Amino acid sequence: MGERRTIYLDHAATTPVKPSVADAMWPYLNNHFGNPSSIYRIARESRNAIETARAQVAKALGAEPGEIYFTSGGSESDNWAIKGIAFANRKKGNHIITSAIEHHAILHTCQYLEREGFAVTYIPVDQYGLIDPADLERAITDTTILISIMYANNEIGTIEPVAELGAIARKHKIPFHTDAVQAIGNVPIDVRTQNIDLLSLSAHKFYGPKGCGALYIRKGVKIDNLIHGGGQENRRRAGTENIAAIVGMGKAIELATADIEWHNTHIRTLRDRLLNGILVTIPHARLNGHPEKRLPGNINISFEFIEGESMLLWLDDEGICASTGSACTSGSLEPSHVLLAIGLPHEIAHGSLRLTLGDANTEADVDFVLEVLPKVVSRLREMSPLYKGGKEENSNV
Amino acid sequence: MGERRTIYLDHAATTPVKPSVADAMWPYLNNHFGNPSSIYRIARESRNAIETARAQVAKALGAEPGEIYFTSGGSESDNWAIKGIAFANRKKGNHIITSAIEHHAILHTCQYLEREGFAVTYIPVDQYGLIDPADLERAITDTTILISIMYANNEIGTIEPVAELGAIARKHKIPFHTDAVQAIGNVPIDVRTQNIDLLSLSAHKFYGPKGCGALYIRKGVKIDNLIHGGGQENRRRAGTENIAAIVGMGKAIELATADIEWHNTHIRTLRDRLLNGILVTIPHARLNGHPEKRLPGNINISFEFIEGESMLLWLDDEGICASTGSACTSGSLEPSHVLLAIGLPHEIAHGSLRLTLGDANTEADVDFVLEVLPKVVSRLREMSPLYKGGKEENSNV
Amino acid sequence: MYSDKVMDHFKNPRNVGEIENPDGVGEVGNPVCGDIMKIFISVNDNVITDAKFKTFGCGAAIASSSMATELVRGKTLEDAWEISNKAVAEALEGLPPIKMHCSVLAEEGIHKAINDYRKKQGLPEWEEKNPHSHEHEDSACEH
Amino acid sequence: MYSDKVMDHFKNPRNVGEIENPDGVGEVGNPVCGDIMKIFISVNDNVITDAKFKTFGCGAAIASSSMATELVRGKTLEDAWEISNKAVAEALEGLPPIKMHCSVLAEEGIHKAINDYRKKQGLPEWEEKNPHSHEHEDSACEH
Ligand SMILES: Cc1ncc(COP(=O)(O)O)c(C=O)c1O
Ligand SMILES: Cc1ncc(COP(=O)(O)O)c(C=O)c1O
Repeated sequence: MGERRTIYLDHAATTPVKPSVADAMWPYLNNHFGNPSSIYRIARESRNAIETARAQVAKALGAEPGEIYFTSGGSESDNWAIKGIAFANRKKGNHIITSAIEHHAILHTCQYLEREGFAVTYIPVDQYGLIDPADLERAITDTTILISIMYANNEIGTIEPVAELGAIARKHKIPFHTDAVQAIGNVPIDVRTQNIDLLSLSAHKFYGPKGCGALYIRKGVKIDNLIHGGGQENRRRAGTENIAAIVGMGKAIELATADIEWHNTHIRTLRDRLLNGILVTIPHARLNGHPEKRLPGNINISFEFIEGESMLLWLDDEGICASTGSACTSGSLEPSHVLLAIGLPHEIAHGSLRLTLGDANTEADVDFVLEVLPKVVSRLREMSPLYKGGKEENSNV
Repeated sequence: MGERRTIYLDHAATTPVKPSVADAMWPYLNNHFGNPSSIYRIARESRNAIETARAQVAKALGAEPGEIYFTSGGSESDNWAIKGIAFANRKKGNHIITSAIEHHAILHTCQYLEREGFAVTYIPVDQYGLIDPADLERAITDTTILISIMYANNEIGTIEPVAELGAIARKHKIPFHTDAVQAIGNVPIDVRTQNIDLLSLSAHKFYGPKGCGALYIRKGVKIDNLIHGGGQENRRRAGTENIAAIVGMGKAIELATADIEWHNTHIRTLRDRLLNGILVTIPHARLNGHPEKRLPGNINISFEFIEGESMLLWLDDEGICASTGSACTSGSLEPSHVLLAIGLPHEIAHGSLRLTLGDANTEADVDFVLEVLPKVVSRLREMSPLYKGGKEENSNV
Repeated sequence: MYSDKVMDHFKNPRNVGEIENPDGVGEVGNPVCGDIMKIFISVNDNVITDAKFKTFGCGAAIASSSMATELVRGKTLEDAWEISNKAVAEALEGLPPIKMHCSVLAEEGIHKAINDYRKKQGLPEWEEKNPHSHEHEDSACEH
Repeated sequence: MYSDKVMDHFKNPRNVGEIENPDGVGEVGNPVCGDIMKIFISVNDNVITDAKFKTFGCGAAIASSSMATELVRGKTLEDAWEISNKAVAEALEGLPPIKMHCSVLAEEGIHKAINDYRKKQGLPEWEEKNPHSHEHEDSACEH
């Protein structure tokens, strides 16, 4: 134990910037710096770079360039979508529908709105993390002004029936937002055919830079601004544009959506090798999330009798980067709200491990994890007072 | 006319990233990418890089690292400060005091709050753009919950008596915010001695990257979040951190505040040479802003009988990058609210030019502008129906 | 932001200046809004034989004045009257939406100059077909 | 995030395991909160001659158990009782604030084991001086 290689298996937390993306960004850090709102030549160059990126993002989503607004990331996009729609439509109603397994950028924003007098329905999910469209339909009332359901879950990887949910929202003429931060590049997205009115993106989840995202807002959707000020982004999002990052995001989304097929096949093959290897060699392990309707790179697995953080520390010691729950909350002591929502008891939720594969992972990475992980789990089990050496075969703790 | 060199005189709009800053950022784009919220080694590296930058920003302001929160830029910082304080203190009162010459990130946010039921007093300024502290004191009521006055104006460069204003706010126990986006690096700032409770920064105004800013929040100040979600920034600003940009901002603020003396002397000397040259060679020109209490690099000058944009186009043709009004609003047809606030008639405000010098400008740049600008002005005056060849010497249009 | 044609007419404006004893003069715009156009015409036999302008305004205002004076030269008053702001903008290979009001000003300047001529001749003034001036002046000067 | 000392006690925990016929056992924590510690002690002549643990929990919980069992070994029951959670944390060269409750659990585990021994001996149980357990368990398990 202890050799110094890094096996990165936390692509759901963030991804490395692709070299060609970093190279595309560099000139805008090092050289071209004009403020795109100005009128001289070097400013027009910046403006053109931004508009090229906007077209690239639009194309990846089947949207118009004029419907893409750049933001500082997925959290800002989610906050803007939820608060912007809520406040702009307050006179129509105060009811928002979302799911129990959204990212905190959605959930905490909804909780904030509850304190501001909005009513929020959190639709439950089944044991696989799936939303039942019938539940959505039932939750709709006369005062519903927004439906927000994530495209794919960041923890357990479950892919929701977004097109169906969008169709229901459309039928009731309610704006439909989806947090597609984890989905882009893994699932083909088309905002027109899937009836999506608003969609959040974050560049660093698809090999682009951190600190840059986008919100797609279908033409005609009524929404308040989140950040007021200058006239940037067609007067909808103030702030001098982060040109380098926007250029990087454009390039990254083009690359990520160009080869979804290849990417999926490659990643899924590796993922299944890793997953099957784990399930075969480690007893008392269960996969969380849907067996098929899941992101190609995602594994989320619970190991009974042990706790997640201590697994991560051992894996880190071996150079393996993994996560338990979502990265944002790993500082927290509460078990993941997503794992609780799919019905895991707290103590099992505490023992969950998320491994998310990416483009650069190899079979050798997988084999190394399969060598290390069983040792880590059994080592921790041996010191666990809950573990009786396999004699609790049928226990459910 | 027409040679291809670029003389950048729009440093108030944005600045180039210093090569050493870009170099400091590059590893975090190209290599170190761990999500700082995770627990493995490469994530801890990111976390350390962020905390180093936080300490650098804190030091530049005389603050504690724990009082610095990274944002996506000056506009977000301003929005957060204003809305965050307003909503968190709504029960105490609904009155906000600001000035008539704030950046739109403040003004449009205040206008938004007026629609939400807050009352805003916009303190006027004198002919130089200065706030009278007595006006502030008079504006304070029992329901005042926030005072926000900018440190230095982005258009006319006037530096406000912030320490005095802060002392008044402190005396009345009202949180005092200042938008120091234009001031940092030009004016020594110390949030303790100047009684500043909140302060906005934007990295791209001091040779750092675009898309990154900070809000200083004095310990104990009650403020709501603007972007809800994950636990980043001590649970106050959600979103995966823009590590590369944060590292760049830390480095840039260190450089910008290390040599304020040198910077000021160098820039002011060049600025005065340019300003005097203009005033000597071009009639019907007047300086806007305060003659002494102004940013060292700022010139804002009105040329009667002509309009600003046509000047910019001619200057651009010569490779000179300049601005009229603030960059954010150059797409707008309204004359600058700042120039109107200092009492300029509309038609004079329309004919204003802002030249803002930076570290890399040279005497040769100044001399070239002094060669070009008089020709541009007289050319445009010759085609202006308002200009009668100097015969209107005493007119005030 | 501007087409090459606009930049050409901005940098090399045609027909700048005043006509000494003009047959018609039209002044439009408002210094408060940041643009004034003054159009001068000479008329001979119902034909505009010369047109000149002086303009205080942005790049688009100068280019529009230049193009409008070009377009009316040699035209009968009737034909000149028919030149719309759209024709001016199209001849300039387009204007940014926010600058369309400049072409409107040019159209109105020509109309005013023609009516000034007609008034001097004792003829009734022609009426604007699309009195869009106010709407556009508002958007030009949105305070 | 963790000190070298914590990592050392996490990676090479001292005294893992169970004592076959322990003189005292203390179990604290709650699987729902993500940590359980079980402390076993052997007592001879009022001195703790052996201490072992089994722990389900995070790195800090394991390191705290390891350090606590180290600290009590060879101590009289009175001295062992006086070992506070702060002493455990200090011996570990500090714990992140969010993990301080792990050292509290360790202190409580020792106390429970000692009282278990006293009970078995027919002696009155000692009282916790700072019954911080609940407050801390709450923050450990904030749902
Ligand atoms: C005084 C002032 N405040 C705020 C801002 C907004 O900063 P940013 O464009 O980085 O959001 C600017 C710059 O445009 C400014 O000059
Ligand atoms: C589903 C989902 N939504 C939103 C976010 C927030 O994105 P960011 O951290 O870029 O603000 C994340 C990532 O953390 C995510 O996985």
